[in-house]
Amino acid sequence: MEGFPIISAIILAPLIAVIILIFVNDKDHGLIHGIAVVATSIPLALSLYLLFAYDMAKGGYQFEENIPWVKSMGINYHVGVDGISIAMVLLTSIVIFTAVFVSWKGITHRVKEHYIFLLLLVAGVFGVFTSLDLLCFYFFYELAVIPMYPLIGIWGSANREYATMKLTLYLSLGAVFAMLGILSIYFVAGAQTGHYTFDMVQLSQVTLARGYQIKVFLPLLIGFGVLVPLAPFHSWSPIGHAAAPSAVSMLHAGVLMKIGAYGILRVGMGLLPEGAAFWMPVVAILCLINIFYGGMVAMARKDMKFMVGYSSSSHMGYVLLGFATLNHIGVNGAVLLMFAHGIMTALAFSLIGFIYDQTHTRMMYDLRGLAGKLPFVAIAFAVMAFASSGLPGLANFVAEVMIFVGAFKDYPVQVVISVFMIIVTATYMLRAIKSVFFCEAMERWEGIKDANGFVEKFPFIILIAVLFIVGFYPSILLDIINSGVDTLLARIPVLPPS
Amino acid sequence: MYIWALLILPLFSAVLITLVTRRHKDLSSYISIGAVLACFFIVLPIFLRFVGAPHTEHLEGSFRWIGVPGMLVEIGYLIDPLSVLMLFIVTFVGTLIHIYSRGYMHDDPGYSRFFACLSLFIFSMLGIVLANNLIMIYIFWELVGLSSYLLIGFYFEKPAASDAAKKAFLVNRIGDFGFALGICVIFYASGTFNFLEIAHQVHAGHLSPNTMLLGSLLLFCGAVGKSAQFPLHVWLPDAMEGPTPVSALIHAATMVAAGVYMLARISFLLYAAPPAATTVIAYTGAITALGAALLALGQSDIKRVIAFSTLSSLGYMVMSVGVGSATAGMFYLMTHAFFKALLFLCAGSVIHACHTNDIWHMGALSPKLKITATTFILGSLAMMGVFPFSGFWSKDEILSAAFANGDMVLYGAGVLTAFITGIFMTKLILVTFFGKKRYHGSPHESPPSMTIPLIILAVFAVFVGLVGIPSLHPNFGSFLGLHGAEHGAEHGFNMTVAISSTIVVFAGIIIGFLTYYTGTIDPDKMYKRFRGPYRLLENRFYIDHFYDNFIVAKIYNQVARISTFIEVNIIIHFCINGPAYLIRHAGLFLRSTITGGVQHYTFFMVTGVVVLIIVYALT
Amino acid sequence: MVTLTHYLILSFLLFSIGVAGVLIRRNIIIMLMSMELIFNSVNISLAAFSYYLHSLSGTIIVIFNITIAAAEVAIGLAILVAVYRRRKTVYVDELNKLRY
Amino acid sequence: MEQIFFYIFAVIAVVAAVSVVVSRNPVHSALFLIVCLLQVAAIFVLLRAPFLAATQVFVYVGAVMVLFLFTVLVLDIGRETVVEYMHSHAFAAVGAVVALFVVLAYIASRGTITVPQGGFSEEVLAKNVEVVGRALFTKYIFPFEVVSFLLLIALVGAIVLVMNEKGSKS
Repeated sequence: MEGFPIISAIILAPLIAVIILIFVNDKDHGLIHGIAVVATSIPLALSLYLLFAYDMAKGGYQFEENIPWVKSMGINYHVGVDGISIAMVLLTSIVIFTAVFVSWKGITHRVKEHYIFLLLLVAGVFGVFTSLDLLCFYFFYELAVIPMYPLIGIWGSANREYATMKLTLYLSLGAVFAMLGILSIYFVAGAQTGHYTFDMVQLSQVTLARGYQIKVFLPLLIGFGVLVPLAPFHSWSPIGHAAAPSAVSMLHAGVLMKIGAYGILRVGMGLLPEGAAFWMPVVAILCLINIFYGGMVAMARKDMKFMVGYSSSSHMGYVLLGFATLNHIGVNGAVLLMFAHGIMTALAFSLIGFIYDQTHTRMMYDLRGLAGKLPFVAIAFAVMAFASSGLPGLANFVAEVMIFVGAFKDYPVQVVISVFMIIVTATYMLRAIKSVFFCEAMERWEGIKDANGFVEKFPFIILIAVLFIVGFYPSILLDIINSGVDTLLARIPVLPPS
Repeated sequence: MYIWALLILPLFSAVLITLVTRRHKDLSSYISIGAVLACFFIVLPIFLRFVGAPHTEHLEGSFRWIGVPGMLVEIGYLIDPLSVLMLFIVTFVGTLIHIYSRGYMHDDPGYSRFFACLSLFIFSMLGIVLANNLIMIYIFWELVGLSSYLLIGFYFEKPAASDAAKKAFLVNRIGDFGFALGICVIFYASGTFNFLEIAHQVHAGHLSPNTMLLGSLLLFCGAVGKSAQFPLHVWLPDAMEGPTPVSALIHAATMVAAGVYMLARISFLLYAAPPAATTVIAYTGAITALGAALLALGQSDIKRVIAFSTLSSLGYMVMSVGVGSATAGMFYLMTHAFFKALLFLCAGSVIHACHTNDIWHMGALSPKLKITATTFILGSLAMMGVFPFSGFWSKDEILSAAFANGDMVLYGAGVLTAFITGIFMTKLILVTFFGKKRYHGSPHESPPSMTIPLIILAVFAVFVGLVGIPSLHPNFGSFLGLHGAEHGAEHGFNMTVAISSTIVVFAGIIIGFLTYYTGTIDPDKMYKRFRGPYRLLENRFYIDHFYDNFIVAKIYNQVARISTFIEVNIIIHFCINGPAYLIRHAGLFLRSTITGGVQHYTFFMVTGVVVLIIVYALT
Repeated sequence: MVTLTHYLILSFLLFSIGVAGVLIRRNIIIMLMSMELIFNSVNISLAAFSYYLHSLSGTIIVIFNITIAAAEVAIGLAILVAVYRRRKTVYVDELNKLRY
Repeated sequence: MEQIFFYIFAVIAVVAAVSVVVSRNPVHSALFLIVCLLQVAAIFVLLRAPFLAATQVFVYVGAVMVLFLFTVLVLDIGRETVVEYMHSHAFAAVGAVVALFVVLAYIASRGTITVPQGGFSEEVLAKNVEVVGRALFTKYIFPFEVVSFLLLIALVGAIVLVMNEKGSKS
């Protein structure tokens, strides 16, 4: 594979599929699904290859490709991966691969257009996670955000116009803030060195003044924080999840939210280490709102998608808490949680989507006793619920424990509340299991069918398997993540004793 | 290496049953029984080796599970007398209960699922026992919680069962909340999770007293949850919704004892911490022991009575750790595992025969269920602590320790508990097996697969106490070789304590006999006279009531509702849709200027031109 | 002596009358006529400047202006006829399809 | 002498212009407009631009006004009532217009010429047609061509606009 542009292949595979899809007869659903499966399995295979081919001993960015784009402005098509990106690329490829299978039965009209937008979105996400150039990063970021609008607006469910409008406005707002920060870094760093460039690798070698770093970190934090979603900019997310079709919810909660966290990590902490050190205690306080308040709202929600949506915002609070520690334990845990939560929440939305397709309701109190009818789905749902509530053996546990252990030194109060919120998570998850699957079955659900056949079971099996594999043997990801976190943290000054 | 098989076999069995042999009931049960039996035979030689030479060096092995700079988590095993003893109990009782379950569950549609869960439980329980570090014990701690959840909710169609399962899991989670924080505290102070390394640091005096106090109390929270101590005891009685073998194995013999095991495991920390730690532990145990014994009086469900007696026993064990004798606690744990498993299995056999749990619908069963009745009575005597049954020796050690500790409140609570235990166990025996016939149908003795485990357990329940006779050497205490607290370290057999406890037990038995057999004391009259206290007992001191209606309904749900209110009304409607509304209406207002009339626009244009010219002319 | 100012005032006067016509009349034809008035007032100014400044540019622009005015009237009246066919009105305030 | 002519032309032009705006009958308006445009042509003569005056008469009075009259007659628009023919807010409009005129006149009366005089003195301008023709076909040839092209487009456009659409004629 020497010399083969792996990363470009990952980004281009969905894009090429989009072009092919444009010329395909829109009645031929089999062919369309087939193309989508192929287009998403290529990145999956390649990202697995990256996972094993990445040289951890060497560390840093590998598999780099650097092609000048706009020379006069210092814009390059510069892609490459380190440990953190590999984890994220892998997450994306797993989620999209399963999302295609979920859409197989779930999407019945305008199938072709659905896949075109979905694959565009994914190409953007891959681009974000691999870009080493700020402008490229921004470009792919927008590419990932914009297709959301038609995806939710056309294939969404209740209240979709409102949801998609809100989501797009919010994300664009976030993008504006991020762009402000990015441009500011470009100009200030350029003025300092006399060499204007958007290249992150080169920018990360520039030492910017501390006061400046502190100032510019804020717009970046807000910009990417909107996407995370950092409270109080979170309200687009649950409603967006709720209105989106399953596959989009999966990508949205599983991957898109991670882009925000990744941006804080890569751009914020990578380029503005001192700014990060200054702001992280504030983040640690804000994330508390996420954790506590998101969890509590999830507790009171009766619509399962809303429940999982708010729970996501609660979990992303843990991720931010992990970032805020700025030590190896916490940040590694946070990145692992990004991965684990992505898989878990993708599973959650695919399952809720499946149940919704069968029963046409997502209200947990309208459902009862489905375990007898849908044993497979019930087990998968239970796995998801336990993963979400941090049960050992599943991926989330490791990540959460690491975050708590890592954060305990600097933020004991946050840890106490976070650990408490694990109980709350367990409460609403178990309540959902109980009210949806347990007790006597209702007569209304006489005719519903369990997931059967390869296509229906396959996505659930993959996601569950990943949760278990990472849960049992987290080092498979942690070692590689750690190699990325190492370089990142090396530049961050030690927190002043608080 | 073969130690790892202890974890791999049951896990493999659980996975295999779930994925492959789900549809083949018998095969599933054989796989599960085979796995636990194999574990037993792996444990047995190690156990015997340690019995033969108690001071053999402990074995430790581990591999790196998570390693990032600053934090190393291992999966490992620590084989020392303490864990060997626990391994023996778990695998031995586990094997018997697996065999028993084959009979008890024989026509249940979820047969394979049951055995898969049992295997999962054995896996997790052995993980707790083997664990050589705090994270690992926490992992398996949670996993036993999971298997307990799955097994309590085994009859998931029953709302009561699914509620009980949820309750058990969540209440345990509250305990684990403290446990997890305790782990963080200990790691923060010592930089390691490994027990031996922590012990080393504790002995070297690297941990400050306050850290140790905080750490021990937080870790104790875990035990409070898992071992169902006051105030988190509420889940255990409800857990009886699960199948009876589960109650015997998980909610009596092994899992609930894991809290005590964990306390024994970290006893080096507890006894090095300031005495406040052990005082809190001792009083928690005493309150639980006494309170649960009282509650047992008010119950009429056979499994509930035994469940409350389990609570009471657990309180005993915890109190024992608290008064400075983890050894006595472990000893009681061992004897308790046998006689309580026995009692539950007998209860299961009775329920199997009568298809009811209510003792007032039984009575005079002893001629029909000879083996069950006999073993039940033996178990009860052991439980009450009648000389020379096993319970006598173990209870005596605890009382001696409490006596030696010097806190007479604790000692008094222990003795009082023994007295009440005498009453309600006598009641249970008499009402269930003797007296008037109140059952329906024709109950008959259970199949051999159920009775043989009963007999084996009965033998152990009767005789296993003998290993703890203090004058023997080596005896149980020296085998275990735990360091006790300084003040309670050396306490031999105390004749005063032994005699006084025997007297109160017999007093209890006599009162029970008079009340429920001869009728000298009329229970109905007693009931009428002490209606208030009795109501209190029936409603379990209103603790569940308080939790459900105050903590959950008032505080927890209200916080959730208020958060949602804030979310929906303040954040979404006001902060987010508010500006949107303003902009929209500003737009609507400005839109009214777009009349579509060309002349309006021209008029504005001309006016604008005039203004511009004036501005130009003025400057 | 007739000065530039005289011509300019005349030009402005005609311009204002033209604007007034555009503003107050409802009939599109009259509005178009008023616009012709405006054109002419501008032409007067240009010619006057040309004369008083001894420059040819004004005159040239007037020529172009007249040409363009012719084109404008042709198109304007054509639109008017087309609109009238469809809407049967020449009153501008009834042609308010572009209203909000 | 010139002053007298100027005032005569100017007064007639203004009166005719006002009549264009206020008469109710579009035909009258068109006729008044012709009067007004003729006066403008006369003023061009006063400004020593006979060529302009000629063009004005040919193009405006000859072509444009005929177009107007045709349209008015084709559309058959009769006399309008007072209520119909003016807007309800005519007062405001007139006010704005008066204000416009006042400020413009103020500026014009205060203004002084500061730019240098060009080379086309009165004597040169007397040979108006020749000078203008020379300039148009040399220096201004490009705009000239553009304008002619524009005129062509306008011609085609006008025809297209008034042509009946195929489907809609019924």
